[in-house]
Amino acid sequence: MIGKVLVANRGEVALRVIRACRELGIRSVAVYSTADTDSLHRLLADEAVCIGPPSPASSYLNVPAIISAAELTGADAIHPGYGFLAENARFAEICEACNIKFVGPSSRTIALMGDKASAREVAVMTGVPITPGSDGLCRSAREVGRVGAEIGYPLVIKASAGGGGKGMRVVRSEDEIEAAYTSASREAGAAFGDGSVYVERYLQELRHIEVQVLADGRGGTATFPERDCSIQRRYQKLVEESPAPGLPEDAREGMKAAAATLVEHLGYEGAGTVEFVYAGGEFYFIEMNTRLQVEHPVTEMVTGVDLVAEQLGVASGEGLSVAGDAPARGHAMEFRINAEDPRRGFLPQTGPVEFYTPPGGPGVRVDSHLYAGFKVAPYYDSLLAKLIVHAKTREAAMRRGARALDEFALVGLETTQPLHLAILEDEAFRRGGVSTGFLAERELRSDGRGLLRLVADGRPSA
Amino acid sequence: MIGKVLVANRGEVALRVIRACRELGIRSVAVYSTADTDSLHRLLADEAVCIGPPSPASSYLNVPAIISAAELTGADAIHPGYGFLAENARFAEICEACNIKFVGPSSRTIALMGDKASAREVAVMTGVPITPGSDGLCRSAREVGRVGAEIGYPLVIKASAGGGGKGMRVVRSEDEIEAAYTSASREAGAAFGDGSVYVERYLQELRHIEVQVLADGRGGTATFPERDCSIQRRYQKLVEESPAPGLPEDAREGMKAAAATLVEHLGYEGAGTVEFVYAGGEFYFIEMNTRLQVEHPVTEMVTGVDLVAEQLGVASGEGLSVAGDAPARGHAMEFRINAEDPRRGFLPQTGPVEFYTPPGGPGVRVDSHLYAGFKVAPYYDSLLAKLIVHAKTREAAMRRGARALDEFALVGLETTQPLHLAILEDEAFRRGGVSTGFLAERELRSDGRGLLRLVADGRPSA
Amino acid sequence: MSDSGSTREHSKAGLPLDDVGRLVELLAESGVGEIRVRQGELEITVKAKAEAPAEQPAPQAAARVEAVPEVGAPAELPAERNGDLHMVRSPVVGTFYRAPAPGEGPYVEVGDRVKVGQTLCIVEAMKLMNEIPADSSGEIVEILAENAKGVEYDQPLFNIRPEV
Amino acid sequence: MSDSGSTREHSKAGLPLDDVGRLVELLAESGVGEIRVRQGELEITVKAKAEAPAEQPAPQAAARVEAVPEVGAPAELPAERNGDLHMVRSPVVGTFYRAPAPGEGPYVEVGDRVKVGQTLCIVEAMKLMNEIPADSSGEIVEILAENAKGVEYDQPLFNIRPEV
Repeated sequence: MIGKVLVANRGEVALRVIRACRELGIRSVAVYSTADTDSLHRLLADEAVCIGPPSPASSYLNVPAIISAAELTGADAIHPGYGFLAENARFAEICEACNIKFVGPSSRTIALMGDKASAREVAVMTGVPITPGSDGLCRSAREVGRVGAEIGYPLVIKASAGGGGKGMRVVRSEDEIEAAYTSASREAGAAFGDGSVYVERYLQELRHIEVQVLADGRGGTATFPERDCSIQRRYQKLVEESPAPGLPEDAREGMKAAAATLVEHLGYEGAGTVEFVYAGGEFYFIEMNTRLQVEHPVTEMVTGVDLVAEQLGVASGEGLSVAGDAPARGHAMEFRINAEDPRRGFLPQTGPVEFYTPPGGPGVRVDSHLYAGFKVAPYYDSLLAKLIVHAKTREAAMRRGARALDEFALVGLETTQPLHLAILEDEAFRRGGVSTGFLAERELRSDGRGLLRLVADGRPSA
Repeated sequence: MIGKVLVANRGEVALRVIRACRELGIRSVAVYSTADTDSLHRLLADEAVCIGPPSPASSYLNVPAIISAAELTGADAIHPGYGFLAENARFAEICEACNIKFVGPSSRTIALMGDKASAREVAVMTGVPITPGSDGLCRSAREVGRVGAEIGYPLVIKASAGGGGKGMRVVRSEDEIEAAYTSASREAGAAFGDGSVYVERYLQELRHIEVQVLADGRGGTATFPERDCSIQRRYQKLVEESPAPGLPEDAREGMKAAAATLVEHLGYEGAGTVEFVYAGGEFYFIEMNTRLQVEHPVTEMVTGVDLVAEQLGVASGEGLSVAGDAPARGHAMEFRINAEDPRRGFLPQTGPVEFYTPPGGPGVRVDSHLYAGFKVAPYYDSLLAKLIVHAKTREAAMRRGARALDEFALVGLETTQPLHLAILEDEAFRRGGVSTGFLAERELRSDGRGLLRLVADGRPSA
Repeated sequence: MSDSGSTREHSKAGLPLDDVGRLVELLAESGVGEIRVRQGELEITVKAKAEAPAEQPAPQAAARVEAVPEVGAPAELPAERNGDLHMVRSPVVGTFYRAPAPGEGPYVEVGDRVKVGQTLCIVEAMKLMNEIPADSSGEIVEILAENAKGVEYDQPLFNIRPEV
Repeated sequence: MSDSGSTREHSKAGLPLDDVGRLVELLAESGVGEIRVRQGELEITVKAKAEAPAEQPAPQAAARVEAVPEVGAPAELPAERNGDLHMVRSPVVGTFYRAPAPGEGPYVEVGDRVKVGQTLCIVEAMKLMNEIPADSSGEIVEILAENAKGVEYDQPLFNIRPEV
């Protein structure tokens, strides 16, 4: 049994883990940078260690400092949260070497699934459908051309080590290959220190659907109702919901079965998410996130399962309290409140929170590290709060979401709050099942009364 | 269908109803006293009407002002919340006369069940067990003596129009009757304008158990998992939970069946609660509250049913979305955060809230009208916030409750928050099933580190 | 929670009143705004009188709050604006009528001189006609509510320039 | 809750009123808005009269927040208190050792004169022995961390009175 967990993260996810520890009777250790001296994760943990200056490289990514903090405080496990070191196989390996339990899968599994090409190979091996494309890496523009001749255009070149759209290029015909290959490879090299790329069919009108899994590493596996994360801006998720609206039952079941197959093949341990694209009635594996995700509360609200408690249970060797296919009760939706100004090109906002009163009442959950007076620093990501709502139906969840967004009082910084209200007013979103192009296909306009609305810019909405 | 609801209340319950209206697409009208100009219920409602000066008699109990406000704004229904006019049969009657839908049962039912003696008669008629006692009112000390001779001592004299312990006297032997009868009757007369009293066997080591019901007035009825509200101070509930811990299945089922029988006999409409005492393995009807209760979120969290939405659905003639016996999922617990200082005899606290950050994370709900800067006025009741937690088991709910109370930041006023933390540390409470004497049998002591704990004062705890 | 540590420590060692006194002196002499000392369980805070209570920003529940339509906005019509004027406010919620009955002339017009007790208007509530009397003699300089429209409790109805 | 360093024990005696007085002076002279000193269990706050928007009180999540034990409290030990002293802080998280090896004498003692670049101590992190050099020449007047105990990033280790 784990007695003390060091939380190698900050912000709302650090709080999330600290809350779970407290509820399980596990002691928690916060680590913090000098910029986070007044952060709630530092204040609410049982112990706290300053690990470096504000820069993430010197603090939340500073492996020696974090390991030292764990050793000094006698922590027997480290929970990495998401981001920072959560999918860093080397960090997991160091934890293993130092006899500190890394809350997550083995470093081997992280490394295997962190590389897109090897993850695709695992999918192929286990019969999980992948997007038609190159068989592994493409090492030249000529190889890209060969794949194009085989599966047709448009294609997309993607960075093997990538994510967030970096090192990604759409190729609409053969004569675009040379330029696209060169720039994608260069960008990937610059962003990830690895210029390897691969090629896939470019799918249009696609939806991002993912399946949360839990596994105890001893054959026990649980899958959860799929989440739809198609509302994205520049590959950053903004709204997530579960179940995915309007998905055919066979696609739903197919994805969950594929996720379970992958997890069993990997001998997976802990929480993970298998991500798919869904287009033209088919689903294809894209990648697996070998960690807790930002949007995990959507699944928690729709199933009643505490995923972080389960993670800690597995890491403690106590196994899972759930198994098989967890049923969805009603509908849940998450809205990410980011410190970005939607009226000015999503310009990041920093500075003090002047007034903060999160919404309450039935079916509302807020995960946030904010309080009035907290200063949003420029060093870290822009997520301020997650608002998650739960109701019997998707329609009721949307109304609850609008109600809660409406009463969410956060003064001092511009946030994505008015964008979410605009999304909830959009007819296509309300019908459900929009594609990942949803936001790109629309413009944000002021309605003249201080509110925003979305206007489709000519192109038909999904 | 109701289009606009006037909410004849203030504080958290007014917000609760306004939130439900917004989620159902019903317009809401707040009424407020001049002391509540900056209240959230005024700010969050679609419309707001000032109805009088701070004194409740001139504002929230001011029937002509409230009816006028409903007429001026074109409200077609009035939701009374709890307290104030919620169980005022005359007010319901005036609403009926003015063709404004009163969200609740008929004025006839309110009057019938609002009188304790006639409510007992209804219970007897429908075969619902009542505490052995007088057959209706006792009009003299001699009549009390006759009952004593029949059912034995100790007895308790209660005010027929009563509640909150007013006009209540325990009689341990025959020679105490005269004095007790006189003072109970006098106190009842002063408090309720009605000196009528009745007599019951005085039960010891009793638990307060109640059953939430919903009925559509057309024969459709739903009953919910019982709530245990035994943690009380001077007859004011402080902690409520559902299901009641350690209750035998037959008692549980018996109370729900009794509640359903009563409701069906009454042709009841709307939400209501049938209250029982449970002592010595038996349960006895005490009274029925013909309104929404403070602790209704406990039931909402443990069943997923939105009771206020159901109330509004019934009032709209749309009926119920649930029927029969709703199952409990996990365990829920409510903690009332009152503006009372537990370190100084629960002295009421008034003044501005200086800092306010309610807890978040999984399984936590907060219903509150507070925000930083809100001034707690001396005119109204002391309830500031309700913290409701939900988890898979009672043990997990208690840990979650402690976690959430711990991070509940409310600065500027002393509250019952540290009392709740002390209750959660108490061994007898943790075992579950304590009696209503729980708090009276204990003393609050400081543990020397700024926290409180409960110490049983000699007497054995339940 | 913040507790006033000094009073709670009372029983243990007696209040360190000398210390507090010196802190107060220090505060008064120095003209600083606040001194707080906490030591272990003990914390002493000494603040100067706040010159103007710091305003909390009003709760801003998104844009909706600003959009609340109201029958009237009694509290927001400041008396200060009216200089020497006397404001007559509605004592009840109801409908404001300037005349005793439909078709009849109004009780008062702007410019009229009125005496204490003279009826200025009717506010109808629940079929009851409440005659609202002038509580100051003087000249009607402004009629602030609209005929046949709803008024809230405390809503301004008339401005009177009192006789001097 | 438990305290974890000798610095916490600093003050069981009387209130450090001289310190407070000096802070008040400092505040008045300097014209800064607030000075707060917390050292282990001791905390002193001196604020100027608020002119600008009032500070929000810090979040106080029940009693637990106050009970957070820490390896040290780096950010709150302000350099100001030390007047002309120069503070050497830990550049890494690790274990503080005053001597090069067990059984050997410490690198420095209070009263020693040190030169820039001279090793003052070792902070061990992940089996790496980080020698911490003096970044100011002068006299060691205080050793602020305890031998063989953990230190945080930025935690004060030594006070040096620089040579003039």
